Amino acid sequence: MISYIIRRIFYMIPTLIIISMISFAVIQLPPGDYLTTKIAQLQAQDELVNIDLIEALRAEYGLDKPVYVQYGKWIWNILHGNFGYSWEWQKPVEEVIGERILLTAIISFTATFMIYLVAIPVGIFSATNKYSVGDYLVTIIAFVGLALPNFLLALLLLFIGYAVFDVSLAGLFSSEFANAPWSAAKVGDLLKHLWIPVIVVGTTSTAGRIRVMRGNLLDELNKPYVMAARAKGLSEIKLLFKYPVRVALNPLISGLSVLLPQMISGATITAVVLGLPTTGPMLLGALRSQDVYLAGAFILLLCTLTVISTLLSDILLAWSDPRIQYE
Amino acid sequence: MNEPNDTLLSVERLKKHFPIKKGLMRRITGYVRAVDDVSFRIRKGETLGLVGESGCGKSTIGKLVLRAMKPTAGRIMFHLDGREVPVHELSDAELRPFRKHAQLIFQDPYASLNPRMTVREIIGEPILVNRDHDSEDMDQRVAELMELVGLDSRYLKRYPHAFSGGQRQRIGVARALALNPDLIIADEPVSALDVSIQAQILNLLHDIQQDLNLTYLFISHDLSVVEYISDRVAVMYVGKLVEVADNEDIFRRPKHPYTEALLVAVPRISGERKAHAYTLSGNVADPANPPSGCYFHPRCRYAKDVCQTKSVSLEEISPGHQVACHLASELELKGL
Amino acid sequence: MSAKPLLLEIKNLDVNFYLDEGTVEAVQDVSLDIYQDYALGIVGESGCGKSVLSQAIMRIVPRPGEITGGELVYHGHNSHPVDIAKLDGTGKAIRAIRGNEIALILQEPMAALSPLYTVGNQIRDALFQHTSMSRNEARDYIIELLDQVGIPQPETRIDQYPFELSGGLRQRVVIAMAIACKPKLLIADEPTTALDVTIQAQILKLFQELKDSLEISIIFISHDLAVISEIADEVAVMYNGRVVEKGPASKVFAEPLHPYTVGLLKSVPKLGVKSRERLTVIEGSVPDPFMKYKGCAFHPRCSIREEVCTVQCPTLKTLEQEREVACFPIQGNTGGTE
Amino acid sequence: MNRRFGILARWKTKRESLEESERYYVATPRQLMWWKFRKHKLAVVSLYILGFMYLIAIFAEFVSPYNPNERHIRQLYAPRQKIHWIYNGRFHLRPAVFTQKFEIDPETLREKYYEVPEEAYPIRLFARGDRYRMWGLFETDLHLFGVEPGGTVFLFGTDRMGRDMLSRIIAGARISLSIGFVGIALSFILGLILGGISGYFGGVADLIIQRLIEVMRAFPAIPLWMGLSAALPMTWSPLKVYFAITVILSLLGWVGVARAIRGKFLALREEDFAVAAYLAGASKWRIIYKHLLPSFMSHIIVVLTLAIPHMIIAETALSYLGLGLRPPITSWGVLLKETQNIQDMAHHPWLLLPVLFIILVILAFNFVGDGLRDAADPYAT
Repeated sequence: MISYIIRRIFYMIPTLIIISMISFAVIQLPPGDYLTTKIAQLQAQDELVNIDLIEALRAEYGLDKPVYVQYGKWIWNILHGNFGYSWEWQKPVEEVIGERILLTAIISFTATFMIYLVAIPVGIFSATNKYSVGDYLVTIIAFVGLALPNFLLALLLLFIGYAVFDVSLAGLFSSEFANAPWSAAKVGDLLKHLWIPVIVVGTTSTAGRIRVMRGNLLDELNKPYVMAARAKGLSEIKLLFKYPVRVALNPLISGLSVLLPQMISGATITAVVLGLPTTGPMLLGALRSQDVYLAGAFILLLCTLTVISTLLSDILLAWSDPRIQYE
Repeated sequence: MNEPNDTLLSVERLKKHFPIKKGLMRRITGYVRAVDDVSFRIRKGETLGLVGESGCGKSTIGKLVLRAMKPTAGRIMFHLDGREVPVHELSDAELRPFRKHAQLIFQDPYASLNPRMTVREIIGEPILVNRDHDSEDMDQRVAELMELVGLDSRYLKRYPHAFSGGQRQRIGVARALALNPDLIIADEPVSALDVSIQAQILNLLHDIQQDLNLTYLFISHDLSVVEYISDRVAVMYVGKLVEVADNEDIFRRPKHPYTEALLVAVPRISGERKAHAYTLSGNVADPANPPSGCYFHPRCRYAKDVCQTKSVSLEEISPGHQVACHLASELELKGL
Repeated sequence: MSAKPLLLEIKNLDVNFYLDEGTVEAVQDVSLDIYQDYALGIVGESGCGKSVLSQAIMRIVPRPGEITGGELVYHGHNSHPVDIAKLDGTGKAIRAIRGNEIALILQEPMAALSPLYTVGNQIRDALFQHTSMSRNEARDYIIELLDQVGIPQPETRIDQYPFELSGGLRQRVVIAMAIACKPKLLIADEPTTALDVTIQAQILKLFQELKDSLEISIIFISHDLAVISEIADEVAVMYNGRVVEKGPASKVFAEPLHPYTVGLLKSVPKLGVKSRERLTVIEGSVPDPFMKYKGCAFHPRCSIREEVCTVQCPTLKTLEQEREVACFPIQGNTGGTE
Repeated sequence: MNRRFGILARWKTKRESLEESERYYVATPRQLMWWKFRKHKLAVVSLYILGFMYLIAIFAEFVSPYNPNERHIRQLYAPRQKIHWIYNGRFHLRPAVFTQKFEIDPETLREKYYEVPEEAYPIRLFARGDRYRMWGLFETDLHLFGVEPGGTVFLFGTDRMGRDMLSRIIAGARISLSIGFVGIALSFILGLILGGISGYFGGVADLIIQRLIEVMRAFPAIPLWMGLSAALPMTWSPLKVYFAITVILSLLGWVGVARAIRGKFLALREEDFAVAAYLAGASKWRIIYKHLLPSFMSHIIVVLTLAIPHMIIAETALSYLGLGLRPPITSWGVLLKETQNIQDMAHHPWLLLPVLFIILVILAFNFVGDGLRDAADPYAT
């Protein structure tokens, strides 16, 4: 098991390197040297330009040097906890993004948890009651859920909330907590608002997982080992959970490594629609205003977050399926 | 080399080792010795039966002889009208003309026929790719082949899904015959078929051998079938041949304890209950990690100290009877 | 056979599969008696219904299969006979019999074991279900069981996963699982088909030993006539869902009556009876389960068929001492009685 | 049941005669697939719906009653005009729409539209309207339907600039539906090449491509799309942006295709029938195009069909965020983006109509994909 984990961690390294390159590309892609653009912009607006700061940054990021040197410097700084400077917020990047990354992670992980909490029992029900009215109902709902993209669902929920119930479903905090420091009350307030983004982010994937769980379980239910378990005299419920359900869960566990990136993606775009104080709107803003270090740091961190979650799901799978460790 | 001139195929010291890769860098940590130093010869027109248990390497030998895979070492010589073809070292381009001379009949009549091709395309493929006949001729030839294997040639345009297992196996036989090969390697050709269908295919193989003067390498785990069809038999255990002899000798006068054990193990319709005189204990050795000395010694009831330490090789103990056993001359083994 | 007490009577059993494509009559009008301490062999080719029959006895025929007629009268209970066919398929009554009184061994030893649990864990199920053994008692008992079925180092094997075992060992585990609760009847569905010949011999020997030591009845199902002849006291030959011939194993194999049995026996090459002559074959192919045959299902392949065979389906009739056959020409010649 | 009865069993029962069974015996794989697909009723219906939508997209200019960018300044935020069968005091076989006029609500200060039944305009087929160049080839003013000059026919209402929503949705269909296809085509080419190389040659190439696939799978797609799209210069022409966006979408889309192709390649290469062809002396090329490609093409089509809706969703999402297509291109995402905020939608709910079309198309693609998946391997049991 230990050697398996070490191997997986080792595999992460090239992934992280490619991710950092792509993130850096996002910084580099906008035409021109962004500092020059920024200065021109500021000067055009007759604002004061802190020439010293700009020169310091220019030196720090080696903007007059070739691309690979810039990349090296960027990575070097990040490895030392320096993610760069956000023009938009006039602060170092790491100060701006911490809480937002945390909230994104909370939404993504809660959604993932909810997906499994709903999809597994519903999938089991659907498979064991194949072609019943309930199964058809679940299937139809699942298909509609699959066809409904996150941001459209968010839009529809907002619309219904506003048009029918006249309430605003946007945001993660009530106004009194929005800028308040963290406290027990603020956490409680967060929990009250969390369910909308969680539903929005999770619906499509829940629908997908229901289909997967149903399909897996249907395959497993016909396997000889289920018949063997039945022949031992076990009750249907007992044998169902001990044998086919356990096996049918494995693809869902391994699917976690694809699901988590989807959740983080979904959370990003949903956040924009719902106006959540998470990475989404800030990333969008950073991209639009070409606040490149902020955007690059966001993309790098989001990708890293998914790589780590992938690692965790792989370890979870290895732990749940004895066959994997013996490979 | 001085070969008797009726030899069609001679295999010398053939080896196929599959590397076992492990760990981060996919380092090679060992080898599975699927085929390990195997030599045998097949005469024109005869059937050599190759028996052994699953994983012993018998199918690998078939694939090597056909060059479906490249041998690790050793020679495979094909004797054609006085010419010698070194099959083991042919390049891809040189292999194509050779393929006319040796063909394979597969075990699984379902997997071996492309479900998306008609019978005409399946049987005609070897003819087409070798430009053996022009296309007008081809229909004629395919129809001929179908009649030869006992299929109605009106079914030319049907797809494999229209046929039962036995009929599919006939299609496989017709495909193998399409290029008039000299050697046919039949890899468990009846073991996937129902009992009542096996006899049909065995009869077919028997008949076409007579009619077309074919040579067979017949690979099977089923001793009864091998006894029925073979002129000579080679017994294989963990990548090595342990005994090669005439049919009669192998079954009546086996010289290797493994052959004897196999014969005892075969259940027989005797009409009366046969008490098992003895059964071979333990499992087949792991070809990645074989025991020392004679690979069979841990399961051999005659084993002596020498068997644990000294490796064995195939030696001729009487004309045409080769055995790989230290004790071959001392043991009195029971045949059928 | 009447010397031994009856254990299970199968009376006119019918099992149908209702598929979208049509109804498959997998088992039709099958009647068999199983006695105590006795082995019945069932022979047949793929699709003849032999596996479905074994599942029907356990009441575990997978949907959309259903028992549509007949009785399965089990005499194993001390009190009075039960008709298993009438029990609730998932109820307590049948579950008290499954794995406890009647046990099943499936063909593919790997497929019959879940890959996710250790061997001991899977054997334990039946013990916890049917006995009041504690975890530790069960463990000791399972080690004993593994030893009994010839598994070396049972103390380590008990904690291994199925994929760590060889095919032969896995089949032994499956057998240990089946005999854990000392059943009265053991149904073995092709238990040696997936095994090599030397391992097959080991397992057959194990079955012999179990039968002698446990006084257990065995229904042994196989397509291999020779395997059946090694183990069975009585043999039933199935074709297209029906029993076409039944009798003491020695007599059926020495002197088969039904043309199908005759054909089967002639068509397999027999070790030691070598002749380079052509084998006698049964023409045609194994019947298609979806096909409805008018008359005897074997008549299209039969060499002795008569007019009546093409219109009417023969039933089993007793000919001589303990010999039964379902074939009009044979019944006609020897003047059998119902 | 046993696999030897697989396909035969499936067809056999319904056959009445010998000719009927012979029809099955000589049925090509494509026929078998179609027969099997036909059984999935929802998939067939969905296929017709998709066909219908694509037809509309192809003939967008003709089908839409107005030029999608034409502003009707006196009809801002006009609600849907209802179709009336009874007008001028009696029932007509030809339906009509009534002119809508508005007054300002004194409380909310919003326009309030009301119908004027006296001004009924019958809807005519093949009516004359705005001039346009069909596919840039010939100029015409023929539209599928319309009303006499003087009247308006806004079946889906108008937007804040008084543009006809129906015409805009139809124009958007052309972009949104085609971006899926173009994106998939690019993904497919990339996936086929990379997956094929990986599956057929193996070795180092396989190792590198496999790692690449794994890395790509671990990416959160949307932030990455956002990043790449944001880097597109604002100065690019709409057409350039359109292609750049498809390229960006397909950059991530190829991964699934490549995985599927590689997996199938590896499995099929070892299949007995491929080995048989090799032993018969068939060239590598012949084995690939005659044995391997036909066997996995149907599976690839399934993967592609199920990937198209993802492309459509991605385009819509990006455009909605303002990072994808931009006006004057009209796509469904752009339409939603132009609907400024939730209050806007609440007061003018017809602006949400593009959502219905997006969902309908995605649902239809999913059902078709599902049906194709069932039919993809007609030889399985």
